[in-house]
Amino acid sequence: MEPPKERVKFIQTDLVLPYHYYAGDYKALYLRALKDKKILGSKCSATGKVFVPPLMSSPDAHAPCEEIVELPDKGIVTTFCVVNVPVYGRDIELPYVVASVALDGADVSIYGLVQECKAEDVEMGTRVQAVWKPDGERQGDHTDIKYFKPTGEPKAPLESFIHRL
Amino acid sequence: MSKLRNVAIVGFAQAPIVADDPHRTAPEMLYPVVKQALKNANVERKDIDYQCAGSSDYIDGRAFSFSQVMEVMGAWPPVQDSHVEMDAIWAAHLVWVKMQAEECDTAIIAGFGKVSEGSPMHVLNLQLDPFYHASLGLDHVSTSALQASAYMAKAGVDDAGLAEVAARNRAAGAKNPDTQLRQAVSAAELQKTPFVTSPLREGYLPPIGETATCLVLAAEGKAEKMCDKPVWIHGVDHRIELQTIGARDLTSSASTKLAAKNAFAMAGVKGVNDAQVVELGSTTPVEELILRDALGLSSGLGGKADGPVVNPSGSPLCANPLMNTGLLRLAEGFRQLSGRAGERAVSGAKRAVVHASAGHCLQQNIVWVLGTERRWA
Amino acid sequence: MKAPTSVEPMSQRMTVQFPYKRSTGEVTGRFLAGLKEQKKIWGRRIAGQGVVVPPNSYSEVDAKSGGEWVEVKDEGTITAVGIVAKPVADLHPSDASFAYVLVKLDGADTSLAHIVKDRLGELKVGARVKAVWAPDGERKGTIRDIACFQLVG
Amino acid sequence: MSRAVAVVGVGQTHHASKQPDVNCAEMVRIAIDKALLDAGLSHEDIDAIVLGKAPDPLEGIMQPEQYLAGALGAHMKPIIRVHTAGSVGCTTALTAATHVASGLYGRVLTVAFEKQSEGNAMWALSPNYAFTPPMVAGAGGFFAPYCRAYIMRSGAPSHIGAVVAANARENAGRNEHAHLREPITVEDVLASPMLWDPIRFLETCPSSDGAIAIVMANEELAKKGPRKPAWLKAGATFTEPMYVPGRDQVSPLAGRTCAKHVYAKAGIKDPWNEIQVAEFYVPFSWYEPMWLENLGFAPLNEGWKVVDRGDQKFGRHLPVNPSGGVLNTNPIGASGMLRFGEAALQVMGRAGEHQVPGVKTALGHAYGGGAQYFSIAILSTEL
Repeated sequence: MEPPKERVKFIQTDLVLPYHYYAGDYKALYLRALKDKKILGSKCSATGKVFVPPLMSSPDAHAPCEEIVELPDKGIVTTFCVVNVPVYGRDIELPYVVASVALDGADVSIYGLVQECKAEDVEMGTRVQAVWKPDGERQGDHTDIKYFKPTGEPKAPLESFIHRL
Repeated sequence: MSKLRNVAIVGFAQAPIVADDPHRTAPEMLYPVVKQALKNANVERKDIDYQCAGSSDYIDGRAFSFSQVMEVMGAWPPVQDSHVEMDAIWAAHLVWVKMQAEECDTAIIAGFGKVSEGSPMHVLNLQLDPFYHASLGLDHVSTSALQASAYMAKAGVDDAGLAEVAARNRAAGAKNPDTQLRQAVSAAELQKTPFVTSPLREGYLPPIGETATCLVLAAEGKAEKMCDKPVWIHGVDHRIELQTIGARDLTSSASTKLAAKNAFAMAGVKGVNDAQVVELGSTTPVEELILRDALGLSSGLGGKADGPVVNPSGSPLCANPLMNTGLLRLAEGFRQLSGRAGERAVSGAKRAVVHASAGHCLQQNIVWVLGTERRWA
Repeated sequence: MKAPTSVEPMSQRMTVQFPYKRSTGEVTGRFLAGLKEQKKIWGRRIAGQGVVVPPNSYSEVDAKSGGEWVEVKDEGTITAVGIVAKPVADLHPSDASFAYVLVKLDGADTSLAHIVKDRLGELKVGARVKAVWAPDGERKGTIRDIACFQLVG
Repeated sequence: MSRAVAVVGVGQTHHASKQPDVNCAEMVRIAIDKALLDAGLSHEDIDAIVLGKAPDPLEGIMQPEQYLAGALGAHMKPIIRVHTAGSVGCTTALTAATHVASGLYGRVLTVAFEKQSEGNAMWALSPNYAFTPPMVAGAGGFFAPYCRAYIMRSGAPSHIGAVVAANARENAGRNEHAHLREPITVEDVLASPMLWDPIRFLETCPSSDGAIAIVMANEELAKKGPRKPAWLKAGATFTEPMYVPGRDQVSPLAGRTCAKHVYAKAGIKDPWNEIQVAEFYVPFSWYEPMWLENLGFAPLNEGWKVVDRGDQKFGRHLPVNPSGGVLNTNPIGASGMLRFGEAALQVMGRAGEHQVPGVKTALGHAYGGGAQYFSIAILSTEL
């Protein structure tokens, strides 16, 4: 005798894992400041380079970043991607632009959506400014900056940002 | 054993082991630790040839968790690097192998795990075979309890025996400023704590805790310049067993026995009694008893303390920061042999045997022999 | 501004939820079909390991393939037992206190992990237990097609 | 490297979007059985095992070396598990090589796999992390901006990506193990949907289930084997952090440093003329010209010219990815080891229909993370 020839082909498992994440002090400070329309970075004690969101230490100099600085909400699109693929849990009309934005005075870029323009109007070097959620609606989290929009200023020259994508 | 390269532990640092650190992320916990370990080893980051970390994505609750810590390890300009999805003591072993292959002379080993952010019960269930064991909801406490019951039935050890082992470790932990539970508790008190999964009581299990650790290893020629008392690796081996807990003899640890036999042969020692200190990665009293047996130590039950001092750190029963627990055992060996063990120092310690474990019911085991003198002339 | 030393912690709870559809393969798939269709427990006789329950398509001892099907009894002896005092949500298979057991089924050389829900106080190594099957129509082809084990007598 | 290391056996599964007939353990065992057979060895001959794969959430099994210990033949042996993002497969192979080079282990089995069809890679790899804006949109969304920057700074014409994709598919047609083998034309690629501009659908790697196993041995044992081994001349892994001011994400310094390091160890001065075949990790077609530059096969900003001339095609000066590469077969954790293994097969003269004639030296390469983790191996016919 033997077990049935026709096997059970699959088992279905649904993993449910509870997590409770901490932002850490640097990130908490950064996120809470967004509520006041402030973008904070941290400055490396060895090189003076500015990281946004603020890092506790600089990856290049391996030195502490002991000073918090405020950055303007304007910058340059250093590079970008036009997304035509729907992503689970994200309801933005396709296509949309996700850009690396180098804020003025920052030495690394942040991610942001670029809207209020056609995707084909976004270029490497386009100057953009943050569009914030209105007063009273900002919660102190990433969604406080809704997206970036072009400022209409002249495009930044490639050599000014090609090494801070 | 043919001649190997003399490699030493020359520095170590750790973050305080706490139930949770709400102020810092894993890389933020690690940054000062890496800096301190380098300082302790009198070395600049640029003089380190290689780095290797040990951590787990599931512990941290994010895929590629290890890549976050590249930001804090001083990896610029780019460095030679690797990562094992294991307790960092296996990263230390990989580095030691790398040194034997003469691929590096100095290295830092980092361990981290934001244990408080997840639920170890849920997470460690995922280590088990998905068809027959994980789907029953088995967690690490329950599998340890199964092992404990089998051992107690076979060896005739009772609840009081477990309490005695746990109390001994808690008393040792009280003298260790770097562990998490630092209060001695009597066996009688521990026996009053409630069962989590019987026969294991709350008092017989480690607390949930987290830390970050960094160990510095160096080969002969460089090690002496980095540490006043380098602690030399005399022998090491690790072995895994099949996983299915119902298909193994849970009451003994064959893989520890084999790893110890090989490590002892490499070290040129007869057995565990050639050491003055033994540090075990036991997360339950029963694991300690099984490991004692596997290494050839007496049970120590009934207050009979002969042979080497076992678990002067207080063992993982006083702190079990996952992914670091093993590396902390190696650190204890280093601290004991290099005069850095403070109040809990075992006097005259010249040789230590260090053990660490991974998986359910001691599935995977590593055994090290450390000494104050170079092993190979 | 100086860098933060200790600000009000910011935290977020999140449940990470992923579905997996796992292929069983020939041996595990037929073992599970045996539970579901036949209410029978099948082991594999493997050189060097005896009759292994639950079975794999390989020996965990020496990695060799092969073996032959052997039916074992749905009754056996407890080789290990742990009683979970307070079950954990989204993990454990019972809301009330229950026991995990390893059972060496009659005819098998290894022990099967499973659960017992009743008479927890009487459980001990050496006690005899028998499988309680999930009712017809409710067996889905998983190890939980054996609903639990219960003490014999 | 202190002691010589040889590849003495290679085995891989067929790769497909789903392997529903086998479970994870059995899929891995297919590759292992083939590798052992290839080496004329059995499990008893293996001293240690090194396992690699990408994140555990892909299969929902934590530290799977524990579950798989028995299936891998690891019972009572040493095993370790490497995880270095996309580079992991190649790094795992090099870790096994280190074990042999140490003199501690005579023969080491190394294995890499992914069975991503059991979960959902898109979910597992781009979850919503707390306190972080959601990751762009999978790996394609992450790397597309760097491809755009490459095009901008090199002045590469827009058809280059499509040429790479069509050529890779033609190559995959000669590889019986490849996942995607149906021929496609440059026109097909250009007509395929733009997913993450500038990356089109047919310029994107698939999701595959698959595994590869390799047996390595020391010199003495390798020479006893039934076949001519492939000797590992050099191998290294280099990594860099993500947030380095001025970091060049298009041609990362870690990749350049790693290449320089292994060429120096292997005594290679002119990779373009001294290496006869290369297997790069190209998950999106633009990375082929990018890596040609990063690895020193072409001057900066001129990698695309190699593609435009067709010098990287099968039968030409330096065939790149004659196996069809990651663009046509991508079991994530195994993809890097496939590059290593394919390079070894080319050196052994046993790559079958996609064998490049007269290979003496071959390069295997993988990268991962945010183009941060690099792993390169040089294999040779000569000890």
